Amino acid sequence: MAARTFTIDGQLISAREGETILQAARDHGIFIPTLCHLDGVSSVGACRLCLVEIEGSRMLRPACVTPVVEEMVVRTDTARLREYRRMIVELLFAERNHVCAVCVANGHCELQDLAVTVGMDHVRFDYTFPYCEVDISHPLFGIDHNRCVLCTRCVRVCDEVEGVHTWDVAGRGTDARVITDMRQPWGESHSCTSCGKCVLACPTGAIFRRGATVGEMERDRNKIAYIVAARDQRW
Amino acid sequence: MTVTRFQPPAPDRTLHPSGDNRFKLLEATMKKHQYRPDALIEVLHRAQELFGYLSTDLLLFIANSLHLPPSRVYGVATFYHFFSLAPKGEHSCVVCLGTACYVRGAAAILAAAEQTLGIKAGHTTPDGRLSLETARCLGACGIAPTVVFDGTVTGHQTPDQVQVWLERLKGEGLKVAG
Amino acid sequence: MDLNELLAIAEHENAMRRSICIRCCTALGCQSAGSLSLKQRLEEAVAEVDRTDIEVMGVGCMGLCGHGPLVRVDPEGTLYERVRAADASSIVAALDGGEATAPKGDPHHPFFTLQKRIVLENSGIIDPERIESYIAAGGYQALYHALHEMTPAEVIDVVTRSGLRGRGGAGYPTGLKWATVAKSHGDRKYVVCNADEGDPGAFMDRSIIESDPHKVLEGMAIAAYAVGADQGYVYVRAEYPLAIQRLQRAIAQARRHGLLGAQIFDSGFTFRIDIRVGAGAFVCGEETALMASIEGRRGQPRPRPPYPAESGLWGRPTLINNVETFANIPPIIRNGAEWFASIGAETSKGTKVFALTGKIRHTGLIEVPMGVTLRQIVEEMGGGVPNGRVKAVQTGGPSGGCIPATLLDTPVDYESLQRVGSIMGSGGMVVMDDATNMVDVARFYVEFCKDESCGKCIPCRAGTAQMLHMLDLIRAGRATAADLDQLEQLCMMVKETSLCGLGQSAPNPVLSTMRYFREEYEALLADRGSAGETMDR
Amino acid sequence: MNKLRLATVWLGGCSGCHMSFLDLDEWLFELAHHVDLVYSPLADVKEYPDRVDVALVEGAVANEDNLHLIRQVRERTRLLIAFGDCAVTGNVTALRNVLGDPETLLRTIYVEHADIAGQMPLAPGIVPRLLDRVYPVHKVVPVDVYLPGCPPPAQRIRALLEQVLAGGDIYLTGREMIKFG
Repeated sequence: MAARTFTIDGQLISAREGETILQAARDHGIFIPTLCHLDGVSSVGACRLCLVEIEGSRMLRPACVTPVVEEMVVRTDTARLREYRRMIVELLFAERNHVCAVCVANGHCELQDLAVTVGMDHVRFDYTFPYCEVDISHPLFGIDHNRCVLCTRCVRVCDEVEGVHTWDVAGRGTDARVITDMRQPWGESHSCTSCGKCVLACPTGAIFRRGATVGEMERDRNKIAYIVAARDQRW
Repeated sequence: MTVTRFQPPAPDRTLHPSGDNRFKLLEATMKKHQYRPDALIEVLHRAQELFGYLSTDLLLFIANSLHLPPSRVYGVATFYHFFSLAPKGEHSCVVCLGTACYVRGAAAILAAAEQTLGIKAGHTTPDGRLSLETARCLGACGIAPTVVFDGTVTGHQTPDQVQVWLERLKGEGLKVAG
Repeated sequence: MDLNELLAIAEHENAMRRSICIRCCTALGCQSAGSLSLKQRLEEAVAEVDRTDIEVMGVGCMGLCGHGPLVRVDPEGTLYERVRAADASSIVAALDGGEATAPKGDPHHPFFTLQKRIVLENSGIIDPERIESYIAAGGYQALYHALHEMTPAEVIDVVTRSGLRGRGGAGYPTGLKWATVAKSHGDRKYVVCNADEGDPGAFMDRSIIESDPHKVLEGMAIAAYAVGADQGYVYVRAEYPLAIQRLQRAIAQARRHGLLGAQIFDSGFTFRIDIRVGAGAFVCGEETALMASIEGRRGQPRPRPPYPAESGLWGRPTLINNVETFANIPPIIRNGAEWFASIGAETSKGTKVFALTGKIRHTGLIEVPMGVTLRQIVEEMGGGVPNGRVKAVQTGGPSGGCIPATLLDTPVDYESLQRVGSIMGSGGMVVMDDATNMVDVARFYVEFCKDESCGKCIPCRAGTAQMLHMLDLIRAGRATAADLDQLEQLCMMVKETSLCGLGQSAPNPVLSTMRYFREEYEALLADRGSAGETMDR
Repeated sequence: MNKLRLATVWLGGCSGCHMSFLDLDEWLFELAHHVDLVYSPLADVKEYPDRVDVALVEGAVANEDNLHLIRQVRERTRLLIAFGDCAVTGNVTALRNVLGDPETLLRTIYVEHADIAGQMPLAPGIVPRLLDRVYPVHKVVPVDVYLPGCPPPAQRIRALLEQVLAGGDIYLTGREMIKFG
């Protein structure tokens, strides 16, 4: 495959044709924040945290789905991007009830980490305090919609890796919720295989293993990429 | 390689083979579209037309027929405003809240309608007789503000017209609680 | 079907015409005011006087919807407004020197005389329910011409040189889009007509389809020939049942006449059109969301590139244009690129159809050459605001902005409208008078966008919700100057980071009203620190 | 040398932040060289004094007493520090906002969910009235510095206070300083 040479933040980088800016940046140790991206499943460009500036382009581009182009000049860390990323993270914290102190994922949460990354010491927007349900009808797992950021990683991993499509999104806008089957309690879902991949995929404390208490919900997200790689290499 | 998607076992399909003719009509629509998954929205339109609303069982029936995961069908049905997962009233009053209607006082009409009917927009009276809804724009802006009474678009409306409509329905024998 | 047969249909249709034609509008606006029973009464009245030189024809929109039902008696062109069924016999009697009881309209009013009708050339003239009526007006000749006398490349060249730009809002050059689709490789290609006219306050597309559906189909067929597509979809809103019905009828008629389907005009060109009915989602006006909806999925947009021209419906090259764009195609092919390019403004060629509504004397549908000023439209054609003054003109719907009265001399073209903080949009033009509160207007649009946000990307989903909340704080007198600045920053963020056009333009109504009517926001602000006061209750 | 006049304030919170402050152990002696503690739940001062240099405010604004006090604090303090997650975000204290206004909330908890003889708690003049909802401090008065954490670890508090004592701009960044929870 042809190589592409371009710069990220002034650093000269060579990448394979068809590679995304995000992949190329990570290969070279350049950090770009992400949330809806998950190695092993398709990218949707929805969280907008990986937006980067590309010289000559008026629009900001999501690094996770934008392929590299020869001689492109990418900037990942400008004042504008930093401010926008912080605002996006603040919007998420204000949108639902993310109370780190009493969350199973405290200390192992991608949203919490993002807040640190973007320098969020407080949220300037008003919190909305919506009423959200907690579903612990499944014998092994639970879902707390208070913590859900609608990244759809569970939807994609269930569809693309497990191949079941138990999860989808119902409703729209701020009313959107991830659902199982006909929005019945998870435990009553006919299609769920209880494989637990959605638990691995979830970036926050939304989908968790039952029995985990505050701060205990750790997971190995590399497993998803491992499963995908292992499967791709088989006959 | 063709992949056949795992289909979860359907719950009791007690209502389908019951001889309800509407299912046959729905089947005909799906057949016309060769049971293609991309016809889902067309099929949902037809189902709502036949049944008045989309019940969980009906959605499951469609999911199974089109070989789609239930959550996907549910996700689509709840994405679009046009689809209703709950029964609607026998009579309906739809107040257009498009810009042209808004500028010409649609908000006052809606407020009057809510007061007259005693329900909030998007709801049905407890007796199931009347539904009050809002629309984003009917494209009848030239005759704004507009209200749709039982499917008939009427223009140049005023807040008291809802009362007039209700009186007419009562005159036609409709019993409305309260 | 060949050209001779087409001309024979036209000739036969013209021979059927009577010397006097009473045209009665049967588009949605007038139908809602009772024009169907009126038309029936007119037919009965004609039968009663037993005159074979008079006919009654149901036609599409005559434009002045606010004064409907409209009836025009041709050839002298007498216009009657607000006609009731009871007026029918007097209108017929007036042809014999009697006095009609319906109020007369003025066909020489600027509302009519300042128009330049290309897209609407047949609106209010032909019977939209009969293909013969369209053919008699020269319909489908452009398609014949394209298929038999032009190569696809030549068609694209004509469209490119005409300077036509997309009428859906963004104004992307149509020829360029076509050329991209034509160049793209795929085992199949699609042509999609976007009739998901979601902008509240806009009804151009509905009116075009209701008044002249075949013109849109002909435009689509020419486009399909040019780009190499064999399947078309019209994606139309469920809120437009009459338009859907007329489209269905038109497609069936065209198919029967061999103008759609296999081997059109005995050429090797095959093109089918199916209707896809939307289900109430504004975001489906965005092309990637629209395609998702056609595929039977949630109408959620996806990042571009890849553009639909390269990877659209089912991953194949797809051309998406809106109704008005397609309706411009047959006249361009018929009259040539130079003709079209000679109309309009420097960077915006041709005409634009606007739905003129709001606090204005004459509401309805107009088609004007690009480059006329807002003042001409609002004051001359629209007759200004009854009992008041124009405060602002809103163009572009929820994606557009409010243009203050001081800028009424702005010419209507893509660039000028953008410069003053609005957009051309699809053609909604809502006039607001000085009784209108602009903060309320901004809130109205933001609430709309919040309700219509699909929820996929965070800036639009959560950002519009916060914008709405902050506007409510302002309106409740609970916001400070700092909050106003924060709202402005939030707007900029949502504009620059949202995934699709809905989110990217959702802040426009706020930003434009803040720009021109900031004092209305400031008048509502609380003093610093007093925001807490309301907590005491 | 002029000592800084330091206050610590306890609004709607669990006092865990104060506990964490006490976890500074012997460093508190060091601190005492530089500050006078002029107001604190740990000290017996009834009225919030004037001319306070630095205030560490724990807890969210949940009731009328909190509201009254935080306004006094703001008026009389140069550097107001939102101290801990409740002050910064509302945190656990604000969880009640999900359940609605105070009337509904109290009815749900003390009447509907009561085991026996449920009744609305009413003690005018003794128990302060709840505000319509719980607010983080910066939604009521301007805040100068935010110190997240539930509670902020002692070392984080120390790092902040060292910056305060050093004068100059205060700049908190990184996982050690601004991680919530």
